[in-house]
Parts: sequence; C-alpha cells; structure tokens
Amino acid sequence: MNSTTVPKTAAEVFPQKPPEKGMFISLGPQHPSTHGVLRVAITVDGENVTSAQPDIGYLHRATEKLAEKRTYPQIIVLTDRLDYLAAMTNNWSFCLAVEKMLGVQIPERAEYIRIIVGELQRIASHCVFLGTYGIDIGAFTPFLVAFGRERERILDLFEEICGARLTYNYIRIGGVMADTPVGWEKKVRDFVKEMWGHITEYDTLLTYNPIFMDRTKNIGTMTPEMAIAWGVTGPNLRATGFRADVRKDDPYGLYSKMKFDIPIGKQGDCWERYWVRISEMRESLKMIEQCLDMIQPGEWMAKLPKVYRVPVGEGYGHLEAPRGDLGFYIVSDGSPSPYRMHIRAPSFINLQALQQLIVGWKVADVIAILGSVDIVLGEVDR
Amino acid sequence: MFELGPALSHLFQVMRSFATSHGVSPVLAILISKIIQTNIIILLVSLVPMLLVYAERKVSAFMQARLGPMNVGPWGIFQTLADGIKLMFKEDVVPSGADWWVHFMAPVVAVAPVFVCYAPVPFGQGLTPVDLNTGVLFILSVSGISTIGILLGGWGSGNKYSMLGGLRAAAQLVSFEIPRVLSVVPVLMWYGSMSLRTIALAQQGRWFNIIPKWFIFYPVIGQVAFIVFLISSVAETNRTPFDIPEAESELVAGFHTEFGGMKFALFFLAEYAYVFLASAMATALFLGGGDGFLLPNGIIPSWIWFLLKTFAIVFLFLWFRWTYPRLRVDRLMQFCWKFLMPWSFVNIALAGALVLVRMR
Amino acid sequence: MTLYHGLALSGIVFSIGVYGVLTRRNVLGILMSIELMFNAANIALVVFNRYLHPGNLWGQGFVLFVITVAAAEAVVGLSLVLAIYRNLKSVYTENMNLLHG
Amino acid sequence: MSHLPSLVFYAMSAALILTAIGVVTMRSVFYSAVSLVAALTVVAGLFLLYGADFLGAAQVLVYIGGIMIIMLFVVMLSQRPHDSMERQTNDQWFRALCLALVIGISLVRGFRIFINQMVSTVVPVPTSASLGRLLLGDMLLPFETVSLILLAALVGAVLFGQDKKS
Repeated sequence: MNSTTVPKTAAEVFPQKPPEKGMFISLGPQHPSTHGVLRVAITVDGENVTSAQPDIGYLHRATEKLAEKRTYPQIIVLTDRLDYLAAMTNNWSFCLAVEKMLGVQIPERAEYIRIIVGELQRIASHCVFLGTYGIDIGAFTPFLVAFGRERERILDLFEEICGARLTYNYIRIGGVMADTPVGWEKKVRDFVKEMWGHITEYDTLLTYNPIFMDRTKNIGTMTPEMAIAWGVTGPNLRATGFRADVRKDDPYGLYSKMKFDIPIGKQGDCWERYWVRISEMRESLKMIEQCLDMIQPGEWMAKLPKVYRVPVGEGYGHLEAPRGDLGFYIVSDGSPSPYRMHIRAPSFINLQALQQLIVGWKVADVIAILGSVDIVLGEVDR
Repeated sequence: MFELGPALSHLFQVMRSFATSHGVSPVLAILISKIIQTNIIILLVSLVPMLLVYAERKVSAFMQARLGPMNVGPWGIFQTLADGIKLMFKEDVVPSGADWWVHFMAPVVAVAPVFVCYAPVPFGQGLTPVDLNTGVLFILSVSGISTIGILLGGWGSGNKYSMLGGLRAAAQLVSFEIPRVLSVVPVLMWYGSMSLRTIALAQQGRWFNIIPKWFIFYPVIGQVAFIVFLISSVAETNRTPFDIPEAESELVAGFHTEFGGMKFALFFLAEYAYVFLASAMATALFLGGGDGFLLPNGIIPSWIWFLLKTFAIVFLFLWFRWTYPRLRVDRLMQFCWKFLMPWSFVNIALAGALVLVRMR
Repeated sequence: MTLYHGLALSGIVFSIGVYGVLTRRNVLGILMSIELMFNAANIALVVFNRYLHPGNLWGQGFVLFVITVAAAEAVVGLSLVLAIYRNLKSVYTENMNLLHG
Repeated sequence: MSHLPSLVFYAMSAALILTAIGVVTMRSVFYSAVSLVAALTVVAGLFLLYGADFLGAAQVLVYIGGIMIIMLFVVMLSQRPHDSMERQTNDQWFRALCLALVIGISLVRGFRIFINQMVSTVVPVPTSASLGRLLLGDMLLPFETVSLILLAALVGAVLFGQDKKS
C-alpha cells in the first residue's frame, strides 16, 4: 500500500454510495459468521468479490493502556481477555517477557505444566476453530462434537487446576499458580488417549468429506511471499509451505527437549489451513504424552518477593500461540507497573491479509476464507 | 388387521345415511362430509411438521452427542407445541423498508400449495383422498408454486441478504425441478399411469416369493431414478447440503431473515410438509406404497407400512442434513446440470428399452 | 358457461394483453402482456376443443405447443432483456434507440 | 349442484380479467409479475374446468414453476430504486386503449356466431394417455420441431446471457 493513498476518513474507506458496478454488502458487525463483532465491507459484482475492507474496533478495551496502571501480576488477568479461546498461552507469553526482564529461573515442574496446559489449550482452541469452521461451511454436527464434547473435557481439566474455565490466570510470573491436583495427570493421559480417536473421527466427519474438500480446496490460496509481506504467522503461514514455528525457531520453556514435527501445507488454501491445524492437534498430543512421561514432582513456583520492581529497560517475549506468533513488548521505568506495553496480536495481523485474500473469490468463499484464517476479535481489537 | 380406509369410508357412509334420514338434503350431507375429509388432510399437514420438527431435534441431538429437548413433557415431546404457541404470540415485525403486501403474502403463497399437494397421496388401502389421474404431475407442478412464495419473501423484505437468498432460491429450485420430474418419468413409463394410487398398487407381488416388486428393486433404472429423485427432493426442500437459499453462515437466514413469529412458522411448516410429501411420494413411487414385506400380508395394515417407509425416508433427509456441509452455488448448479440431468436422461432411455423388451 | 362465454373471456383477456403491449414502457411488462395474449389464445383453443371436438385432442395438443414456444420465447426474451440491461442500465423501450444513428 | 361449474366459471373469469388488468396497469413491475402469476393460475384452473387435466398441470409446471420464476428473477435483477416512482405507461395509452377496446369488442361480437352453435355434450375423460398418443402419432413432426426450437432457445439464451468480458 502506498502511504500517500491511505484513506483518511471512514467515508473514504466505506463509501456510502453504491459502487459503479455490482453491489455493496456490509458483512457484519451482526452476522452469524464473522465470529464476533467484525465488519467486512465487501463490494460484489454478481457473486464475485471486487474489494474487501475489514472494519475493526467494535471490541476495543484499551488493554495496553490499562496495563500501564497495574502491577505486573495484575496484568496477567488482562491478558486472559485478549484471545479468550487461548488464555493460557496469553498468560504464558506475558510471563515470558517479564521473566526475561527479571531473570528468574523457572522450576522444571512448572515448565512441564506450562507445556501441558499450553498444548491442551492449543487443542481446545483448534477444536473451536474446527467446530465454527464446520458451521461456516454448513456442517452443524462438528461444532457440537468438537466444541461441545472434547473442548469441554479440556475445560474441565483446566477447571480442576485453576478453578476457571475461560479466563484462567494460571500461569504466573515465575511459574504456575498451583500444583496440579492429585490424579490430574492421569486424567490428562486418559484424555490424550481418547483424543487420538476423536481426531480420526473429525477426519471422517469433516476433513476428507468430499463436499468439504470441494468447498475449501484451491480456495483462498496464499503464497508464502504474500503471507510474509502481510506478517501472517502461525498455521496460516505454515499452510503456505513456509516452515516457521516459534517453538522450533526460538525455543522457549522446555520446547527444545520436545520431539515434534511442524506440519506444513503446499499452497496455502483453506483446506490446508484447516489441515495444518488438525495435524497440529496430533503433534500437541505427542508433546503432552512426552511431558507426562518426563514430569517429576517438585516446586512449581520460583521464589519471588511479594512486590517486585522490574529493572529499567525493555523486554520482549513471544511464543507460538494457537493463532500465530503472540508477543508482548514491555518497557519498564523501574516502577511496579510497566511504562508501556505492546501486544503483537497474531489475529490482528492475520486479519489484515484478508483484504487481499478475499478479493476475486465468490461470496460463499468469503465465509470459507474468513473462517479459515481463524481470528478472535478479542485479540484483534484488544 | 385394522385397515383405516374401509373403516373411514364406512363411517362416512353411516354418518351420511344418518343425516339424510333426519331430513338433511343429500347434497348438503355430501358437501359436509367432503369438508370434514378436507379438514382431516389439513390437520394431517399441520401435525406432520410438528412431529418432524421434534424428530429432527431428537435425531440431530443423538447425532451430536446431546439430548435435545427434554423439559416440556416426557422426553420433551411437547416442545414443538410450546414453540408453536410461542411463535403464535410473537409480535409480527415488518421492517420499515419492506413491501407490506409482499411481505404478508410470501408465507401464505409458500404454504398454501402444500395442502393441495397432499390430495393425491395414497396413504394406504382406500386412503387416497382424491385419486387424480395426473397425480404425480399434479404434485410436482403445484409444489412449484411455493417457489414464488420464497421469491416474494426475498423481494418483500427489503434486505440485500433476503434478496440474494431469493435469487439463489429461484435459480436452484428451477434447476432441480427438471431432474426431479425426469427421474419420475421411468416409473410413469413402466406402470403406464400418473396416478400415485395405481402406481403404488401395481408394485404388489414378489419375485421368487422373496423380493418385493417395488420399483426400487428393478435393476439399474429403479436405483438411479430413486437416487436422483431423492437428491433433487432434498434440493427442492432447501435442506442441507442444498440449503443455499437460506445458508445461515452466508446470507444470515436467506429469504426468511426478516420473518418472525407466525410468518416464519408458516415457512417452516411448508418446509417440513414438503419433506414429508417428498418422502411419501418416494414411498408410493419406489417403495411400493402400503405394500408390506417379510411379514405375511394383513398383519400390519397398509397405512402403517406406508408411514413406516415414509418416516424411513424422512430419516434419510435428517441424516443428510446433520452430516454434510453445504455445497457452493456454482457447484450445486454443476451437480444438477452435469450429473443429475444426464443420468436421468440415460435412465429414461434405459427404461424405454426395458418397456420395449416387456412388450415383445 | 357455454362455448360463447369461454370465447368471450378469451377475447377480453386478449384485448387487455394488446393494451399492455402497446402501453408498457418496460420491456418486462411487454413480455408479460405477450404471455397474457398467449394464454387468451390457449383458452380459446381449449374451449373449442371441449365443445366442438371433444373426441380428438388436437386443440389441447396445440396448447401444449403454444406453452412450449412461450417458454422458449420467454427465455430468449428475458436473456435479451438482461443483456440490454447490462449495457444500457435501463429496461425502458425508449432508451433502446442505438439504431437511431 | 348443476350450477356449480357455471358459478366457478364466472368467478374464475372475474378473477382472470381483474388480474389481467392488474398485469397491464400495475405501477410496479414486480406487482404486475405477481398479478400475472395469479392470472396464469386461474387459467390453469379454467383448463381443469374444461376437462384438460394434463394441460392444467403442464400450465402450472411450465408457466408458474418455470417461466414466471425466471421472469421474477429478471425483475429482481433489473430493478433500480427509483423505478417505482416512474410512470410505467407511455404517452400513447389513450390510442392503445381505443385500439384494445375495438379489438375486444369486435372479438366478443364476432364470437356471437357461436352462440347457437351445436355443442357436443360428451363428458370429458382423462386426457393424458390420448394426448401422449396424439403427440407421438399424428403430431410427431411438430413435436420434434418444437424440441428443436427449445434447443435453439437454450443455446440462444446462454449466448445472450454471457458477459462479454468473460
């Protein structure tokens, strides 16, 4: 985009007049398949999309500004509300940044618990994606199977360790909030064992369904160059065939000890974005099994004072969240609260690629593409 | 054991003779008995959708690892009734951009033809309300009027999504009407009649005393015709995987986005009544109507056989809906014009050859 | 309900169709009026068939042909209307004057 | 009871004439299309009344299930917002009205020669089978010609319907 042609006012971005050719459709903010309060201003010619403009900000809560008035442990609560489908990884990413600035050593048990809950969270998040994507394409049953059955199991597991089902505030600076309850690890192991079968079930129900493949194969293709130019990360980038994963490229926690593959696609169409996520669920299961084998009893929290001041300076912690590279950039002036915090939200950045990704496809494909990018509006608007 | 048809006609006979013996003019008696018969059909058409809605909710629930409605009545059997009452008392909202008359007429036009369509269906021995000579053609043509209702709904709502839904509906329904009519042609050729009752009766008998002589068991032509008829019936009733006109994730709710309360209920009624009608047609055309199998004749009355088979096909409809994703518009059209149409033409040619062989 | 009544009805509907064809500005309106005239003719054919020659069905056979040809006419006419609309953004006859030079 | 067909006929005639007038006078094209749907349904009813059961079904199947839906489709596609404000008749409506009246009156008067025509009182029988025999027997040549016309119309419609650019 040329900087001189950037539109200034809302009227320029979203013309009120009907376009010369075709029709102007405002998809959202109250539309069943925009997954929250997103509005996409689309002009169509017949069934073909000629331009698309995402219009965001309906869910803006000024998280970054709020963080400047809170102490570091209090900010973890705010991060829960970003990507509310993957609150564990949000907590973790923020803690990574602060721990880096503090220079604390995390106990090994805490690291393993973090990986277990992080990967469980990834599975839960992809379950939501799978279910809602099924609804976008018109299949209703996968939603109630993935969202209502498997994700509930994971949420039950999370409820046992931290008491909350959506906003956990479980991963704390220096470790995790509490040790796992008795018998929890066995439950996780049972769940993992069952989950292998459930993923095969998804494959028969949706992944290799001819109609589903027809709707998603070769639709909304994205080249690696385009993905990198827009800053797309996560499964969306990997689907284009570009091998990039923070867990491998910049290992955090104990990921360097884990054995896992990075599933990549070939041409970055909707089906591959979907398939990469399904395969990632399998890799996550593998990692959870490894952690359960290696985890030992011990401390779960590093020794930290009640009130601490982070040394003056800046820190950046990032990790592979279910939706991509989630980063927290923190500037500290030595006071109990950060001077400035910035969140590199993968959903927000992936969403930007939509305006190029949608153009040229049919109206029905818009929904397929929008769903396959898998955004969470809580994170987009922050 | 208990055939409903003779019993009913006997009942009407008794009632009519009772009335005439008490000084009611015979014309009036016939007229009144006709009105009562018509009302029985109307009652049936109104009750069947309620049953189907309940069946749909329960079947989908069991397919999705949940229970479905459980609170209103035992196993939630009165849930549909409660919903119906709720819909009746809802405020009738007409959007300000809508065309009032068109908005009002749309559900009426969509639902009215259904009642007429049930007339030539042979529900069992002696249970054909009106044995029309052009029964099959009559049902196929009159049910096409409902499409106009959908178009009116799309236009009258003053909403782009509704309009798109209406346009898509028009394209889809006109296209799938053709393979639907063509798939029935082999049946009509073979039995040489368009009356559903005659066709259903002609399918009695057994090959080798085991296989029923239903049309679906005729090699090749029977199966192809049945499959094409079933697929295009699913498309004609706007159900997943062909629910493009009301695709909820794309067009919000398509042509009935702006309809609430009783108007919405009427659209709903029409959809389910058509599902039942299509299943009943398939039963009469391909599954031998009220002809029983396995058990010796007469143990189970024909009307129960008919309903059993019909509900088996209704179950297929539900099964499709809760398993398949939605097709894309252009793929849908391709499927209709490039797959269903050629195969039904081939099937007609095959059936013609078979009819010739039989004549020799 | 006699032969004459059916024919008179057909004549009345036909003249209404003529009025529509001559006065409508909208091409679609003209097409609809033509359909009306077709149907008037069909009624006449069926009425004649019913009252004069009930034994053979040539009149009804003719009606079938009229319906088929009407379908063909409507399809071609409507696709022409759409093509014209796409180019001129109008469905009014007085705007379709590109041959005026 | 014997008057019933006559009553039905007069009611249908009135409905047909009213809806036909609606078709040619309605201001909104959509309304006149809907009015035409009603008129065509009434015509189908008339066919049934005259014992042409196959024709009635064919009329509904082809006209309402096919032609009118496409017609409404085109009306919806080609509608502009200001269309309903505009006059829908051209300025020769008075001359057209006179002409239509002349044609109508002369037709109705002309048909008077049939008033005393001997009519057959044979009760109509179901027509489907005999119509089929007629179409594939004596009318075979026109039947095949019509199928050619339909094919030509199909090809022509696809040709006109194509967008120039694609």
